[in-house]
Amino acid sequence: MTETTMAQALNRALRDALAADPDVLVYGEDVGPLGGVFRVTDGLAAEFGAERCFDSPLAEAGIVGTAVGMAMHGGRPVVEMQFDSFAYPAFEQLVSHVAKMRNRTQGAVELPMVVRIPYGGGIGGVEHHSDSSEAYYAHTPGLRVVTPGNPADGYSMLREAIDCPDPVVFLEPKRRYWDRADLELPVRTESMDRAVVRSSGTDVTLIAYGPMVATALETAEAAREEGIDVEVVDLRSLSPFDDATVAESVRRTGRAVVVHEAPMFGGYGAEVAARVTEQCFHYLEAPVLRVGGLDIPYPPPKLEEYYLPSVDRILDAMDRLQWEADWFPEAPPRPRADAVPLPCNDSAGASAGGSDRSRSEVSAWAPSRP
Amino acid sequence: MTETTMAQALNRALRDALAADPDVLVYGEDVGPLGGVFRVTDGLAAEFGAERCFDSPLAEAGIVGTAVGMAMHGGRPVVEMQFDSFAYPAFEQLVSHVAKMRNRTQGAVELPMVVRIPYGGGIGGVEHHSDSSEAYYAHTPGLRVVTPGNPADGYSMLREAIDCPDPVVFLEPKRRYWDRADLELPVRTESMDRAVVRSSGTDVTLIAYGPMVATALETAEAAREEGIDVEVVDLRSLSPFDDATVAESVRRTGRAVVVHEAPMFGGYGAEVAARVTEQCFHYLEAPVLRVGGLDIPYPPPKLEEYYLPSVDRILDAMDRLQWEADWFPEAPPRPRADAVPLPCNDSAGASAGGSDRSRSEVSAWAPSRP
Amino acid sequence: MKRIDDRAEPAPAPTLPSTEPIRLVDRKGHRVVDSAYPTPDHGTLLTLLRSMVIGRRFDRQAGALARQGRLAVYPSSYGQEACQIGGVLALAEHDWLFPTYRDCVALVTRGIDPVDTLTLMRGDWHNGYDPGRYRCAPQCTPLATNASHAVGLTYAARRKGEDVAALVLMGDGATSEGDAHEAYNFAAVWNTPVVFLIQNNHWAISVPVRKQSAAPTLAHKAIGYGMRGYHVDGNDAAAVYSVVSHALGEARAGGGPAIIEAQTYRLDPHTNSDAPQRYRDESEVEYWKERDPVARLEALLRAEGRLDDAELDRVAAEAERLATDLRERLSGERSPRGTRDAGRRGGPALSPDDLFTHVYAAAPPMLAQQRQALLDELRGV
Amino acid sequence: MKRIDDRAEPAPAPTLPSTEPIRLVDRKGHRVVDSAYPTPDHGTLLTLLRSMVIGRRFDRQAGALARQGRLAVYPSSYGQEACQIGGVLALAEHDWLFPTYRDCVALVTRGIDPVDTLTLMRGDWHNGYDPGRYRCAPQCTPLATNASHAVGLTYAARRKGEDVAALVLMGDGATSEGDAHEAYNFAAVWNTPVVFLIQNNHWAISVPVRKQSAAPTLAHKAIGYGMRGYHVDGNDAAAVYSVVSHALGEARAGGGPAIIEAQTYRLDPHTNSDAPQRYRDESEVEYWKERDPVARLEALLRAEGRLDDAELDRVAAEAERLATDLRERLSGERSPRGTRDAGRRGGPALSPDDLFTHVYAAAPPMLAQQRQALLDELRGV
Ligand SMILES: Cc1ncc(C[n+]2csc(CCOP(=O)(O)OP(=O)(O)O)c2C)c(N)n1
Ligand SMILES: Cc1ncc(C[n+]2csc(CCOP(=O)(O)OP(=O)(O)O)c2C)c(N)n1
Ligand SMILES: [Mg+2]
Ligand SMILES: [Mg+2]
Repeated sequence: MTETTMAQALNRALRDALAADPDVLVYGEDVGPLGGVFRVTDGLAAEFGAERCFDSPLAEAGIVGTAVGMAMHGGRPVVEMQFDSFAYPAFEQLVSHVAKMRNRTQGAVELPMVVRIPYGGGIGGVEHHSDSSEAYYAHTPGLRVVTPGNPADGYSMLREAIDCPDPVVFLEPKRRYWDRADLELPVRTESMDRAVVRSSGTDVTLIAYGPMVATALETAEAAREEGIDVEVVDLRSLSPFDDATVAESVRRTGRAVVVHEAPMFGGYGAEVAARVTEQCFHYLEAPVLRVGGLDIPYPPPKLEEYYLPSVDRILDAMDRLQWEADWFPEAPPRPRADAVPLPCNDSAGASAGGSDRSRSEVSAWAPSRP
Repeated sequence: MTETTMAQALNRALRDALAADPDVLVYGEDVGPLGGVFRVTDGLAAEFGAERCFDSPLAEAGIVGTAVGMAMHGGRPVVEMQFDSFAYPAFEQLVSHVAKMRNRTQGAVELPMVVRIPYGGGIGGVEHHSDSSEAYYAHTPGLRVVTPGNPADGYSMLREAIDCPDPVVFLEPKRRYWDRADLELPVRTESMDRAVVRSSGTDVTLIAYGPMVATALETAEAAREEGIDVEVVDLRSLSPFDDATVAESVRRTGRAVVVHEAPMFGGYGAEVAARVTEQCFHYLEAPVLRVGGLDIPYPPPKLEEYYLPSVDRILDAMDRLQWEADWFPEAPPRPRADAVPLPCNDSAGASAGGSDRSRSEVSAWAPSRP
Repeated sequence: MKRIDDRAEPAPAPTLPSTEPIRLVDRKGHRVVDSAYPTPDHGTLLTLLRSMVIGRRFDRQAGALARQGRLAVYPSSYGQEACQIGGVLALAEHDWLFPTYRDCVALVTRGIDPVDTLTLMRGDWHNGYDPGRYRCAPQCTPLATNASHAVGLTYAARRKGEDVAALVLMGDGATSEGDAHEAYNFAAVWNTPVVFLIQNNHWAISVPVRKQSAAPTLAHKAIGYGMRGYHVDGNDAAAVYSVVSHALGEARAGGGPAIIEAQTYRLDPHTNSDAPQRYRDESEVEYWKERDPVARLEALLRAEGRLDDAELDRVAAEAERLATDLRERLSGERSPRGTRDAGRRGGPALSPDDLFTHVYAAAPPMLAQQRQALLDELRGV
Repeated sequence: MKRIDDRAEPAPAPTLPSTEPIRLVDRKGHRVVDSAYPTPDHGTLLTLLRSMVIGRRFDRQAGALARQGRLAVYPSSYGQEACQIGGVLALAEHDWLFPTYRDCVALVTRGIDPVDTLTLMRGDWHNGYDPGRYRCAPQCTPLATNASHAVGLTYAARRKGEDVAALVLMGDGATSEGDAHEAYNFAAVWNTPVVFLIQNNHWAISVPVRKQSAAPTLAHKAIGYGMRGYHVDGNDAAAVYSVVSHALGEARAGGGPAIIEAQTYRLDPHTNSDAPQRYRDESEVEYWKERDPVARLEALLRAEGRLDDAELDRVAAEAERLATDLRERLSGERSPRGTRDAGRRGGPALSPDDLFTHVYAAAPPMLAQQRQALLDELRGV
């Protein structure tokens, strides 16, 4: 076991994918000799040559558009958008082509391509370098949107995304690039479609993804000291959504908080809250609460600490989950897990992802695609 | 009183705004001699000259970008995106500049500009002509996002949007362009920030906006025949959201359904459901349900009827609102309006928009800006 | 100052296109001598003519179907046959074509079943043919957005050692989009074999080309990317064929991509729901009708004794058969205006079930549920 | 074929820029005769030199502050002073400047308080000056996106009868973006007085300009929009000043916008967190240091007896005062890495309250609530 950062794990995933499949191509702005501004493509140009990993002209719509063409003809392009906000020029390509090509052609043309986007704040970046843009993509049918929360998932999910026959928006939590884990690579973790319970608990389900998973785990520790037993669910796949794992947890705990960095209004947390409520209404002791970024443009570095969800804010939200039986005198405690559930999607996966808590299952990655 | 379509009301609003304020400019693709593909700018070029209403080069980012520049220097540009999907090339300008300029400059530069976008389906349009893109904009702090549901609001809200010192994404429900109302113009309806109760009822609150308001009203009629008394709330402003009016209604009825055309997953309805639940949890007899478009790319004309929310689907959702007291035996009926409310935003407006049901208040529009 | 900048050597000393378009056959059907571009041989000219006669008949039929409400919309090719057909016939079978909504005649010329070329316009589905089989991308509606697809596709093909060039069709209006620029630039920098054929039909719906560009010609853009630019008479099928062939040949040989502006004219309204009287004068249409691409080639071939009435009748009969076949096969069509006259139900080619099948490779649980709910709803469950 | 198309008459017969850049002063400080563009008079040359000395000192100081962690980031102007200063000094007071993140020296030259030019880089706020007061847009980070703002602004000014031209600064890399294309095109079609000054510093972070464009020069793009293109030695402040002045004059007179490519070089890393050794050779930097824009103008003025040590000392002292002032006024700064070392708290220039004030003209209830919640949180309520 060696200490591996998420950036290193992602780098290794790209390297292994390039080695495993000659159709994989990595390109974008500064991904060649420089190795990307976050060094995620470090060394790839040198190892695989400028034909396999290269700098393109500086134009994001062109990068995604050419990737569409490559994927139409047997390529497996993995392109990098340098920062979240700089993927916006490619929005039309993503929404009007990448998401729709398979459907448009009744499956005749598939687009196995990955658009890597470092996203989120917390690194002291100036304007336009800290957006959390996941809600824009997750609302677009035809795109898969995934985001790893730790180095092992960084490796495994990126390899899975590259192998996936659908286009994947792969959101990398940039403030976690330097997070370390003891890790032997290659590693294969749970399917990228699956949410995973990162820390089990009985009192409240804390739902997080990407950059907020570590914050959620920290919160769980702090809450434990206050006597609250928090279950942390790492969503991993934002679209499609793993209803089974999440609903199972919330029915058990009866309370839920969802947390993300993006502005709260119209954010991804709204979807989580709405669907969890719909599926678990009669198990809920309190409304599903959301902790998100403020509903303002992402602030400058010196003020970002006021914007970002913190352990304290998540604990505060938990405090508002109506723990006192008499807090709301007319409302008797809700029925718990033995109650009749609302009609709900239990088909998200054969195995209940919720019960599988192994952080990562070390197994060699099959070099060829499934 | 004369019969006026929404397209005519919008046209008249543009005409009156151009007449009232020499800084107002109308431009975009085909808005000049043709009068726009929906004829919303009909006659404006002839009346105000090619300096005030004109065709620009065919480039949406350029259209919105030049509008930013005009607004920076005293102009009040009103630009048209020809269809919803064709606004995507302008996404970066909208998110990274239009939404942020005032904040970036601490108020030194304001952008009084309107981006008109015909949106939604139901007109038999081929690919890319029927997207409901409101969730993308509503999640972007700094943008105002409004959408009229009837001709009177078409007129009044567009004039208000043009007068507004903030940039406004003005979403026009294109399938309602030809809807008629008996109307004397100019007309001033409720403030565009305010939601309005279009039809009062006691059993369930049906929350809709834009193209779905008429469908919601139809549903209310149909439900009444089945003995369900539906209150229809027309949101009008998607961002900011009028919490006061909506929460007041839902607390009264104890049930809510939100409906829109956009794909349901991550859609605007999620925000509505999440915040209504948060604010009205203990008043709710059932979870807030959503009726939306399917989570697929917008279908071709011959299949769109299967995609679009219909009166039947909304009635079906209402049926699932757990009307039978014994449907869920362990769960006793929730406390009603006399119960202690969750901490909730009651400050959305001084007057409870909910009590104001006048469809439109006929009053001359002051020609100069407030 | 020595340029330290080692920019890729620009393709053969770029010269500016002439403002007079390249022309091989004038509007009276006389040959024009141009030493740079050979006039195609008679066999090729006959093929061009035959394809144009068939293409025009197809287009007229599609227009009629649109007026009858059997198509959701139809953007006409009338007047632009030389561009579309001259361009498509210059392609090799293994090359790729990237058409727009405007280019149904190009699709027919590419060999796609006419009924399938109209799937998008019928409102049955977004695309009606297998792109891989015909090496023809789906018709593209968001302007200029498929141009970069062509660049990526030819890049991927070259990596596999395949000799694949691509022809991108685009309108004059589309050149204003940022996507056009990015595609031109990627093609030039990557030196991929793509020819961008701009059908300058003088209008982008109601907007005249002078409101799109102040350039001497649209082909003048080429030099700004370091590629070759050609300005051609787009109503001269021989010239379009010859110049596109030449450009494709250069591109294949590593000479880089090219922009070709073809001067042509849309004789019909933009689509069946357009109102051209609002923005253009009928005299302009008359002017261009005198420059008809079909009549011109017919005149030449007749004058040179390569075409007689009998042959023309044969071609016309073939075109008529295609039109009849199209009409008959679409006669069972219901109106595509699904929602607005939902009363007029009829069977669409695809079932509602198909809405869910190809959103992803495998439908995720949420979609499987929505499919089930819809099927239940339709069965009245 | 008569062109029915009545495209706007292109600006004075567009000719191609030469691949040799326009130069008025060579790297040894000798005058080069160019009949088309006058060399500025000695007074102007002295002003250019003074501004460059001050600009460079400012830039060196800002770089030092960045290395000390007092700025969140600093993109250096070192080596590009002639472009930024030659361009800005050619503007009239009522004209507008549209700078990028790269152009802090341009801002200082425009008369903005050096501390305020660094607000963005300090991480205090997104912009630190009143754009209207200095007629200087906020520094733009999303590449090429402010170019269309300049077009719209000058359009609006013309409608009001104001004589306002604009200078847009952009990098070589930015020219690849669709936004650059759209802005060039809108400017040309609308004939607005905008000059696009491309500082070709040969790198876009790690990407050399040959990977951005295969064009002979970036100025060759101009003709594709029907505008004038100029290719200038960007390390020759006299040439930049003269050509930008000329282009602005033409543009104001209705001659249309222009693209100017200025050949220069970024001597420093892209920003303080860049690693140039990964992508470029130190010898390239040396090559360009020999073409230093400041030394060149100093040599000329000395040789022509217009500059002596005393004057240079005075300018250097002024520059030093500016640097000292900047250093001192920023000495109270805490590290801008707010989150990563949140322990090191210090007072930001703005309070958290300010986060909510200017999102909209008036804070909607939801934001007012969030502001209150944050203030409560900070007061420990
Ligand atoms: C990105 C985008 N914006 C707007 C439209 C709407 N639209 C459809 S066709 C058209 C005009 C296109 O003109 P041109 O490129 O000259 O092609 P033509 O129709 O003349 O063949 C417009 C504006 C679109 N399809 N895509
Ligand atoms: C739209 C967009 N994409 C990517 C970036 C990230 N980025 C910042 S600077 C830069 C290089 C810009 O190069 P150039 O235009 O030559 O300007 P220079 O930095 O050399 O002055 C990149 C890719 C950005 N700021 N905006
Ligand atoms: Mg056209
Ligand atoms: Mg550069």
